[in-house]
Amino acid sequence: MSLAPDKETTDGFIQAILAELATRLAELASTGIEAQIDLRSLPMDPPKRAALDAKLGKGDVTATIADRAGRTEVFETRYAGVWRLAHYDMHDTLLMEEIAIAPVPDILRADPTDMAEAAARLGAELALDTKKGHAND
Amino acid sequence: MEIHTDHHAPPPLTPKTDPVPPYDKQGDMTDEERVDAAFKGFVKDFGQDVAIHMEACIHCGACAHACHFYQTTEDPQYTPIRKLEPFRKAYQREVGPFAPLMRMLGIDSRPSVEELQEWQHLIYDSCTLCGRCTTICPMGIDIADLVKSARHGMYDAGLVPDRLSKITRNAEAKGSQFGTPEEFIETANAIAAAFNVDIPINKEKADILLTTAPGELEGHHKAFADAGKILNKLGYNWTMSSEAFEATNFGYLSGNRELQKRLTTALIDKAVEIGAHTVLLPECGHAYGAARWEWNLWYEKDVPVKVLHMTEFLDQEVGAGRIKLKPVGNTATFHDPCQIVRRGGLTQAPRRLLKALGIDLIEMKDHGDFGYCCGGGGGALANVRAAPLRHKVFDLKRKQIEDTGAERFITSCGQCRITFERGCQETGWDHPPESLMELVADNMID
Amino acid sequence: MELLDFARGPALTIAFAIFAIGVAWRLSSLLFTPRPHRRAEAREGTPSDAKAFVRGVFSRFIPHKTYRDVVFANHLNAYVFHIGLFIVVFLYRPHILFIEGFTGLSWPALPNTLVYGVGLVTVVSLGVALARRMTNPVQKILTTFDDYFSWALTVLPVLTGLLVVNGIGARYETLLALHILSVCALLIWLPFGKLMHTFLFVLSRGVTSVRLSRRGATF
Amino acid sequence: MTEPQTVGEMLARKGISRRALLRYAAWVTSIMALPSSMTRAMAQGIADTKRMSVIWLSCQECTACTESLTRSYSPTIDDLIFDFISLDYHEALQAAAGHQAEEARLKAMEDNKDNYVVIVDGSIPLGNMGYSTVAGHANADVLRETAEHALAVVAVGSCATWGGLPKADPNPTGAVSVSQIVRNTPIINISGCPPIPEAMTGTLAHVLAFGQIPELDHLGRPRAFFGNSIHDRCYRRPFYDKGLFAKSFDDEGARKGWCLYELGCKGPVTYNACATLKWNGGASWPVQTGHGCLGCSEPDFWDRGSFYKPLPASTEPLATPLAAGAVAGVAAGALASRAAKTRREILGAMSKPKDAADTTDKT
Repeated sequence: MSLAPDKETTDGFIQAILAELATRLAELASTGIEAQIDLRSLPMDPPKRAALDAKLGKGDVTATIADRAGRTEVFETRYAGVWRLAHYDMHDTLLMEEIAIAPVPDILRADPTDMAEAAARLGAELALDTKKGHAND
Repeated sequence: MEIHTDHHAPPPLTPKTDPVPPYDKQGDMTDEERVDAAFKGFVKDFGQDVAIHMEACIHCGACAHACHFYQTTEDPQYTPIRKLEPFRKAYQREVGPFAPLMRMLGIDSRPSVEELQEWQHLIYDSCTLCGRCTTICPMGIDIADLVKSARHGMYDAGLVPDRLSKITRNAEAKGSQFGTPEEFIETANAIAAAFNVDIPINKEKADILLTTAPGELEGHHKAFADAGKILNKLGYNWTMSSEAFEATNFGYLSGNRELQKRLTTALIDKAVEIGAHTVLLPECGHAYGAARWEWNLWYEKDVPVKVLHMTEFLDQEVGAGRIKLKPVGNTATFHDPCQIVRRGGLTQAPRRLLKALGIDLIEMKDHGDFGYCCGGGGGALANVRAAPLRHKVFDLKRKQIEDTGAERFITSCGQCRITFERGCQETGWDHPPESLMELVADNMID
Repeated sequence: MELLDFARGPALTIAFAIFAIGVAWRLSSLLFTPRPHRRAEAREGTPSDAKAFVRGVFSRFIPHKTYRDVVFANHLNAYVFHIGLFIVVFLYRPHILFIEGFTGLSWPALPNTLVYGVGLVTVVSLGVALARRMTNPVQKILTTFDDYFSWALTVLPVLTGLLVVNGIGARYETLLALHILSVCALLIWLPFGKLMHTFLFVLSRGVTSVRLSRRGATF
Repeated sequence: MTEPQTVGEMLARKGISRRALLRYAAWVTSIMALPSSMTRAMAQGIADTKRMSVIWLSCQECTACTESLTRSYSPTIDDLIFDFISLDYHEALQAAAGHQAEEARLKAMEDNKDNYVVIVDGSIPLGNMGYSTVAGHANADVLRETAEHALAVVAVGSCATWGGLPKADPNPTGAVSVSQIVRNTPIINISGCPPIPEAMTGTLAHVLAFGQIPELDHLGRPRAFFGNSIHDRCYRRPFYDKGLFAKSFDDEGARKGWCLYELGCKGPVTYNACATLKWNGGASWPVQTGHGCLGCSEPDFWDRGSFYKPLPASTEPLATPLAAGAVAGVAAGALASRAAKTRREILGAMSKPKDAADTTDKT
């Protein structure tokens, strides 16, 4: 099967995404407004995707989120504040990819609820340890 | 003997200054009777060709661009196919796609009497049956033939221009609009004597029955005499008949089918009676249309008679070497009579004759099958009411003739000649056409 | 039942039946109509009636040079939309599939995008024809309801077809249904109005050509 | 320990972080074509809501819709939905049986009045109520009763949405769709035979997160999944535009992956998300396997002529009306012209115009 798109379309398409990124990034820098681009819903074939990735490159930060329900790979691109995210389900099937324009992608930040739960858990664990310690005295 | 200059006796009854009535009426039928008669008259003609043509029009209007009446006036009412409007309505009611539905619902869409009266001007005054529109129609509709059919219903309804009607009645009464057999013999003998030609009349047996037109008896005497001169020269056994001398057919022009039949069968039957193999028609256009191409309407089977136009006859004789001609020299242009050329198929015959006469033919811009009508065909010449319009059309033709710069102007139809002569009178233009036959007669080598 | 199902099924069946009945009825009633009389014997050396008929049908495709100037623009435009209609109807892949569906006949198609272009040109050309009909005094005086109605029924399928392929105005299946229904309307009307010239031009040119050819005149 | 009140609490209890919920929300937002900026709102919405009570009614069905939803071959992120809802009644999935099961349904209706969701698969027979019953109750009656105080009814699969295969001509059971039974409760139609699992879960997640029905098309289907035709989103579309078509299933064009339009593909008139979501966890979809779309998500797709007849072809044989019409037309023409001839003869015989000459010629 041959569905090779012609070069110009590829270039035009990539150009459009990059232009959008530049606008959003400038907006982020000046106003702090974050944005996302859903790559799944953009019609991109593998060559186009590769071209986009090549252009964005890889920056300083790489992170992996792994939990019971799946996995998310995050890395910052060559452009600070521009992040690439790839979400996988628990069977490593790619669910979707997106570009986040943010100081830190939302998903990397610890959620207050999770933090509260963690604090509670930590407190409980400490209490338990103290109790154990006393018992050992 | 009185010799009229007006070839169509009697002279006009109404002076030219009288306002031209919008239409004429004959008879004392009620309006309803007229509509009914017209409708039935139309319906009688709804044969296959008519049916096909009534269905095929796409209303493109191209025909207007071929019609001299539209071209000179730019009045869209003269668009040829529109002249058939009442005829078309009758067709739609009788055989059109919705005819059964209309009859079922009792819708009477027949043309009204007002419409028929209005259309009289279009069917008679502004159509010369020249058939030029037929040659432009992308659907190939023979509009000229349909207008001729439409005249049948108009005649039956008594809605014919008076002048045309009177000539027709004259012809009905006497067998010729010229006059009685006795008057013919008197005039023929007078011309024969004047031109010193032997004109045999009423021979019991002859091979060729020569016929004539009132125009020759009344004005173009030389043409009448020259026909005899040529036949005598060729040594044929020929005759004219006091009962069948009239080639002109006003039944054909006015829409009187009965008269058309009577005039045509008179010629054919007389020829059969005297054992003639040929009816020779004079230089007359519609005579050719009526006798050569419509005689079959009245006969169940073929008759042992050929109908020849004078031009056709001369072409044959010259071609066979029986007539030898001395060269005339000169340049000339030729006016193609519609009924002989475009509608008669004799496009080359007159050209061959001109060549045999050594004449250098300069064609008009529009010539041959696409030449313009003189403006007087189809009964328009006899229809005094149509004169103003006719003169406009004449102008168009005149310009084309002048543009050739030819020394001579020749034609082969007496009716066309008279139209041009009238035009000359009217406009002071001094260029009347010569008769092709007379030219042949004048230049025969003994 | 949805509109498209109605269009693809009963509507087309009814339209085809009426079209066939209408055309066959109109043509056969013309062909069965007797000639009122015999023909005058032909001039010697003229072509046979059959030959004259065929020659007449083809000779009228091009106007005689005498008239070429006066009818040029009008004829050119007529040619544009007639050829355009022909291409759109018979050389567009889906239409060939449609015809193949009930005849089993198939032939090569033109690329779709080319046919879309032709469709657009056809609509414009029909628009020009209408504008001329509404402004030219000669055509105006000849125009009847049939002319406008036939025009509308001719332009509608092309227009709806263009809407279908471009997805303008409604959902695809609705547009397709309207497109098919507009074709049904065209087929139903065709035998009863001026559109019948699709078939009648053959007879009309033919009979006049025979009449004049027998006389030795040119048609 | 207290019972978890919200989905968020429940997830936390299970050790599933908010990050996982955020990932899920990002995915649902994406497949529902909502703006990416709504991801957080959706995650928050789901976390804050109580588990929703869901009653699943099966009528004349084949269980393929359930199969599609549960995708028994492997659990995925979609299984999360089962954490978000409380499936209080499902004949095929629930452990309870008999009276116990029916009581569970009535209890769920009682406890969650005006707040539960009813999912229906299968069509409802009206021809004879006995054709399909549960615990002695006709499907129609159970559906009416259950739907009356529901927040919404979700009709899944083409049987529940349009009447489905059971309704195919001649419809022996008098099958009808949910919308012909349920009158006063909002209905969401998720058609397909079976529907795409993501279309079902995505819709439920939307209802759960926002407490409202997503935007629907004119047939009551979520626009997010049924807004585009298969043809619009098909990867073979460029071949259609270029006029490159497979003419048979094994020709050169078929091997090259050309458009299947001429082989009867109903993609242009079929609205579904197959081309973008695909099937079996994104593995493939019908057109990708080399077979044209059957149009299974559209009403009465089985009654619309052969699956292999190209879309422009008529569904009825047109050669017959053409031929029959032509014969009838010729006969009519012959009769008409005969009648016309007779009429002309009658008219001709009657047509004796008065002789105009006799009355006016005074000259």
